[in-house]
Amino acid sequence: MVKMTMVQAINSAQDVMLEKDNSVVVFGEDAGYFGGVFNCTEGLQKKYGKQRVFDTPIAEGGIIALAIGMGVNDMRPITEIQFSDYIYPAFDQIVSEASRLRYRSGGEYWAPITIRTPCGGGIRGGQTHSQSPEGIFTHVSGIKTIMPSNPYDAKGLLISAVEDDDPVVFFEPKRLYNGPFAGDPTQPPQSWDSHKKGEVPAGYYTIPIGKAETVRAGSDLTIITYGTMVHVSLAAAELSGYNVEVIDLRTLIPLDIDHIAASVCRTGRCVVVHEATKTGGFGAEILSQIQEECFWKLEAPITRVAGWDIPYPHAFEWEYFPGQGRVLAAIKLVMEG
Amino acid sequence: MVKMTMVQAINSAQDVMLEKDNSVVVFGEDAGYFGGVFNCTEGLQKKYGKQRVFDTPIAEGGIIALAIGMGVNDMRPITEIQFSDYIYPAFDQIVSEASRLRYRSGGEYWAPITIRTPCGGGIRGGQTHSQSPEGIFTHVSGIKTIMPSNPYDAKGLLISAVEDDDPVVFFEPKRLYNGPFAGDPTQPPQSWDSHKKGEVPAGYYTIPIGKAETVRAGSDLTIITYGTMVHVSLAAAELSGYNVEVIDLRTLIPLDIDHIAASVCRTGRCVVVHEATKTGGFGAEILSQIQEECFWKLEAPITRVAGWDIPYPHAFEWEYFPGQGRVLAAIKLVMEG
Amino acid sequence: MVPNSGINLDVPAPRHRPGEAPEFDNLDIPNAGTVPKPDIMADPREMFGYANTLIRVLNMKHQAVGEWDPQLSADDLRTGLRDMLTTRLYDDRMQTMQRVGKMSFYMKSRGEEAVAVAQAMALDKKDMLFPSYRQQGLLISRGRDLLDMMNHCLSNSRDNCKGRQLPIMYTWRQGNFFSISGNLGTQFCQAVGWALASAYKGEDAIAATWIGEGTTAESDFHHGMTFAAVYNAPVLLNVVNNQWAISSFQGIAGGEKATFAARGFGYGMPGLRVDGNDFLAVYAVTKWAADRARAGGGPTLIEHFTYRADAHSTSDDPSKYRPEHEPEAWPLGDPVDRLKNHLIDLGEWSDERHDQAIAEITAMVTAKYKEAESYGTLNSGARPEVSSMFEDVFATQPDNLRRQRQQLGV
Amino acid sequence: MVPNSGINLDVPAPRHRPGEAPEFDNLDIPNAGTVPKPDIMADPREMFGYANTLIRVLNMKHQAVGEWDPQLSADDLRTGLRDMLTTRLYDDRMQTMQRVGKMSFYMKSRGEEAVAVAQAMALDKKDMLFPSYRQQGLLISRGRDLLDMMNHCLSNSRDNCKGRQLPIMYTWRQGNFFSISGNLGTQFCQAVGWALASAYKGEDAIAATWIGEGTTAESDFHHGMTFAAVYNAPVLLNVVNNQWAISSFQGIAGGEKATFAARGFGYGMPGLRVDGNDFLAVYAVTKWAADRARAGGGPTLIEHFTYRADAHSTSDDPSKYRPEHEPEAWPLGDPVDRLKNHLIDLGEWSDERHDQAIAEITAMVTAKYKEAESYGTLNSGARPEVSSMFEDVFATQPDNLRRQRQQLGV
Ligand SMILES: Cc1ncc(C[n+]2csc(CCOP(=O)(O)OP(=O)(O)O)c2C)c(N)n1
Ligand SMILES: Cc1ncc(C[n+]2csc(CCOP(=O)(O)OP(=O)(O)O)c2C)c(N)n1
Ligand SMILES: [Mg+2]
Ligand SMILES: [Mg+2]
Repeated sequence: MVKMTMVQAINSAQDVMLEKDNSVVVFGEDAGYFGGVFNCTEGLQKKYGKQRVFDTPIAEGGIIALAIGMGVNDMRPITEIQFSDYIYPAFDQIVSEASRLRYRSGGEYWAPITIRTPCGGGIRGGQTHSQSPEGIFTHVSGIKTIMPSNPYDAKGLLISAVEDDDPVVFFEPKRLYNGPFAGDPTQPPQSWDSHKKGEVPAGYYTIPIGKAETVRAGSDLTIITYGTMVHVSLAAAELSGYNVEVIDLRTLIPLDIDHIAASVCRTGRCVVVHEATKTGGFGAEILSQIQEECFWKLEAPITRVAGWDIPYPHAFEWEYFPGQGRVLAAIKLVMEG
Repeated sequence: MVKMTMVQAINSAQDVMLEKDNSVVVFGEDAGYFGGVFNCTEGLQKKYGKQRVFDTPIAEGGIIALAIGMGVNDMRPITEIQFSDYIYPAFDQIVSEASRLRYRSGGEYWAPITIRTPCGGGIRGGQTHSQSPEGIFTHVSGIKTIMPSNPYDAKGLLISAVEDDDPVVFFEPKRLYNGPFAGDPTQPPQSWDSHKKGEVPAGYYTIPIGKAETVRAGSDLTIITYGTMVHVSLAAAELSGYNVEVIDLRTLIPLDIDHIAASVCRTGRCVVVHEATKTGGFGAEILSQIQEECFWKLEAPITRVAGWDIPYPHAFEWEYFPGQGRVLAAIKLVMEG
Repeated sequence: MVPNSGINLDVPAPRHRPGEAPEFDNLDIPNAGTVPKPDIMADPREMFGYANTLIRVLNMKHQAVGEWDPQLSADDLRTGLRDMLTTRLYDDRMQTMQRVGKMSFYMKSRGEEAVAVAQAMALDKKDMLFPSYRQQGLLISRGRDLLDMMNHCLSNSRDNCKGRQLPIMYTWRQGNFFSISGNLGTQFCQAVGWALASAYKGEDAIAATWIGEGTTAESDFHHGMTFAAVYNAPVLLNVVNNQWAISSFQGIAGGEKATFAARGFGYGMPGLRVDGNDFLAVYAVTKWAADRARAGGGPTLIEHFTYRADAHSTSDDPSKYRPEHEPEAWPLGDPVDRLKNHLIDLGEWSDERHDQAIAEITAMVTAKYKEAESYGTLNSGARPEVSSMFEDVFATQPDNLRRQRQQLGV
Repeated sequence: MVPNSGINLDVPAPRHRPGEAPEFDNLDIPNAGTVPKPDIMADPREMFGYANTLIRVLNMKHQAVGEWDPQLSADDLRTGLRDMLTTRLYDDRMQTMQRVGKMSFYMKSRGEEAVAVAQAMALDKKDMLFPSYRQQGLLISRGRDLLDMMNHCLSNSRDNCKGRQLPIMYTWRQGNFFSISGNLGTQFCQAVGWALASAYKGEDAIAATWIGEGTTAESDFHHGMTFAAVYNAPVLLNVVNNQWAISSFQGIAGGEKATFAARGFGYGMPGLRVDGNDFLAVYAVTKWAADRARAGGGPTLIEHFTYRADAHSTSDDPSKYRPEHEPEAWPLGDPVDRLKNHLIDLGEWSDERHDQAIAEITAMVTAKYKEAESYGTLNSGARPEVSSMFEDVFATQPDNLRRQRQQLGV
């Protein structure tokens, strides 16, 4: 085990896979020589050559199309979309092509591609460098959606994604790249060094896709969350004085509903937390499935804490961000009515 | 009042607006001389000239960009995306541009555009002519989303959409174009002639955006639905023997939650029905909001009936389509446990 | 409110609409044999002229002339003719069957058979094809059993797409024929990716892809061109300019301002414009581009100048948007007739042999169709297992799909 | 598992990387004054050569030579120089303020000032501008108060974007300057729509838009080109080829295979390639294209051949990906110096006047900045009302946003 930031863990996962499997290539805007605007591919071109780790034209749609074509020809491309706010030009290739290729071809062709993309706010990025668009992918059949919350999971899940034969959209909460973040920007930055999940094996290992993890056990209430909000939720749980269970989904699709339902049916109370805008977000799906599975056990309405239904405003980042206060208020509401 | 099919009502709305307002133009693939592959713009080029109703290159992204630019220059473009399955190439222009232009410019610029697009299955269109992608738009702040279920609403809502200063995505359930459809393809086709909402004023009128309509009153259970599923739900309600209330949303965003909640809080039971794939669909949002608003009044879990989480398979259209049987089963489940 | 002048808005329109007499007098068609053949490694910057002419081999007397004559053997020519005929007769049969309700939909390739058949012959079997929906001739030339094609179109129990795709959206892995998408253009840059993977592996196989002239307006065209040029991909990028895109003529895609082949120039790749109804010219141009790609010369854009002689699909009626007799007015003739006449001119074919070939192929198509129907049609007979509709969404079925399958009771 | 040869995969790389000595010896730069000036209504098919040369007016002796000399008055030249200087000094100040934490982000336009300033001068005020993020000179030339620009960058209480946008993503309706998007390229085809609406209304205003050479790979470039060509839109389509796109050189966008101006050819529109550091050449080319558009000649593609002399933004360090002294090696010099020297050569300017102008502008920028800070910065002082963040999502606030606002307690 070595200490790694999330950037290093993501870099390491790609390094491991480039080393292990010649069919793995890495590409994206500024992902080659420069090593990516967040350094997630730093050093990889130098190590593996520019045929395996390379820069692309600025055309997200072209990048994904290229990856699909390579995937059909036995490769396992890892692509980087520089910010998930810029994934929309690739939407058609992801949604109409990668996600349905296996189905429409009766299983003859498929696209074993991984789409890495930083998401989320908290870095003063304004409306075009802060989005969390996972909710428009979770509605699309045929795509797996992952969002890790720490270095250890990130590396293990990314390796799983690369080895997976289905297209995977791998969201990286950029606010966590260099340290855990519990939602309070006035606190000094934390480091992954002192975090248990900052300990990461140097070599190959995997974390299974589709498995949630209980990161805090509790009996009063269950928080279902993922990404940056795991840390915010843990802090709010701590502050609440209640015995709050926190589940980190890690994989959104396929959703580990059995794990979730078991917890909520036990606690009878639930708060769903994400950073994406509320209406139509993945939280609605989580809430719906819990309601379907645990209705008779619920002692209070399931409550969602999410970004407001507005673009991420540059000057009001912290008013937008669903911080500890909002999670805490929801816990109180659900516990106390 | 005259009898109109949904195609004629949509054509008439555009005719009325072209007549009334010189800033209205209509364009799309095959929408000019040919009058659209579903005839929704038939005759309009002849009547208003090719400067006002015209064909476009096959580039949905370009079509919407063009509309935005025209909208910024005082026009009110109505665009046709030939099938909503082909709206994805325009996704970036809709989501990153039209929807956020007013916000990001501090209100200095906006895009008063209407995006008409046929959706839904039941016409043997296979996976690429049958989709209901409304759920990926309802998650995006700054877009209004409409899906009428009959000629009268279609015309009144389309005129409202054109006059609205916000971007509107206007989904047209193509299975309803030429007659109501209650979900049973073995029945002879119905005609709008004998349907109350097939009576449509010849001239200008509007239906407000954001208002749901109760299309069947009942006290046992509320069905929340929209589009083709309104007809399927009404038929299932009839068959069920229960006193089922059916609400036709008509507008998805902004959602008329007060209207919905009033009904469900009264009946205590609810089924949400749509044709789109279930996971992450707009039904999840409806369910979530009802759960939040009516929790203490609910006597059974809210249940969703929706398309399966798979692409729309050509040969299994009717196994995919959430027909009367599936709605009926859900009513029974919610009523009888 | 704006004034309604529309005055300077310039919307292109075709020369003739229904009710008018068709003609193509504006076309500037060079004589066969007049365009020289450049070296396969020629610098694209010098090749500019090839995009603004028309490479033709078969002259009006049905002779093969000029540098581009590929010098095919009579056997090869007969194979090409037979495959084009098969394509046409297959199309006719399937369209008829659609008309009587056996299928939901159909699209013919009448008038464009040379594009698919000559290109398939000029490529190697190992080369990967990323077609649009109007190159069924590729399958036929590569020897796919018509029975399998029919099974697919009927969505029956032997459909290799398992009933999931519209008719004509074929897939044939064994024949290196990619899955056709219902979404226009999406394959264009995918082909580039496939080609790059081949180059990466140091393999000799190249990729070829096809897009309609109408579809060149989609972003995929631009992405394919850009990525192919930047990485010098071994790929053939074909634009099939059949003059029409459903109801809109090629001017709506920009065809009145420049040729589609001319696009190549801006990306730094050769753009060749070829008489798409001239089997020999299509073959020769394809071979040139394939040789170039295999030699490391990178991508070539080929515009096939042809004419869609029938409706867009079974869903439209072309007499609504173009003169009824426009197909006959097409000055570059019919690809089947032209190759037939060439063979006759060579003394290698006759009207009798031709009629006999038609009779044989028709009988074969009929027999195959009969067999295909025995495996079911969309409306009756056997279908794939219903439960299969929940498969192949992912490599392995996740829980939610298993539960949904159970809910449907299959 | 595939073999790891990567052998034929051709990934372009710049001529020099950090640690190496920069040079641009490969560039083929024609002398100023050598390119003729075509008629504004010239047929694009004949204009092919203009995309493969470089239109230049200022020669090495700082004289204006040749047909493209726009013959501007000394006053106009001084205005241009002053606006370029203002742009540069404004940029410097703002970058410094970002470095000390007053702003989240900044992007300079050093080296590219002529593109924005000369173009703004050559256009009419009624013409609509759809810029990318590196044409702040447009605002300055059109007379926007620097105070307002600063207020925006600081997201303060007087920011006309109400704190919603990153710095430099300006909006200025009054000045016919469109809202800059953070998404690359999206404005390119929007400008075409605006221009078509102008044509529709029979108005005389045209549109102009800018895109980086890296961004030409996006679909928006292709859509803008296609729609502009098809409908003959009165629009100027500018590609600012400043050699770099963050860390990737212009070869990654295809610049080693063809010029960006050459793209015009395939769409049937003129493509002009101009020395972007030559104020007079940029002015003249812009004027030519604007005259053409206004006369009904349709769109023109202009490639501005220039060099990004500083970092991409405050978020990157160019010494990580290009030679440290590459900016100084750029053979086409600095636009400010070149115009200054031209004016001096004309006897209309002097080093003293130049220094004095710098001093004046610096003082003005300092004063403006001081005032701007008094209205708040991102981190302290006044901001727009928090409740305003729930406005302008829609024209009128829907219920869910009202409720969310109340939930936040604002
Ligand atoms: C993305 C997308 N947009 C629209 C359509 C609908 N559509 C199907 S075929 C067609 C016309 C294509 O014309 P062209 O590219 O010239 O090909 P051709 O049919 O002539 O072979 C259109 C608009 C589609 N299938 N996909
Ligand atoms: C759609 C999209 N993709 C990626 C980015 C990230 N990005 C911002 S600027 C930039 C480089 C642009 O280079 P170029 O077009 O040459 O413009 P320049 O910065 O040189 O003016 C990139 C990749 C973005 N803003 N939008
Ligand atoms: Mg066509
Ligand atoms: Mg650049």
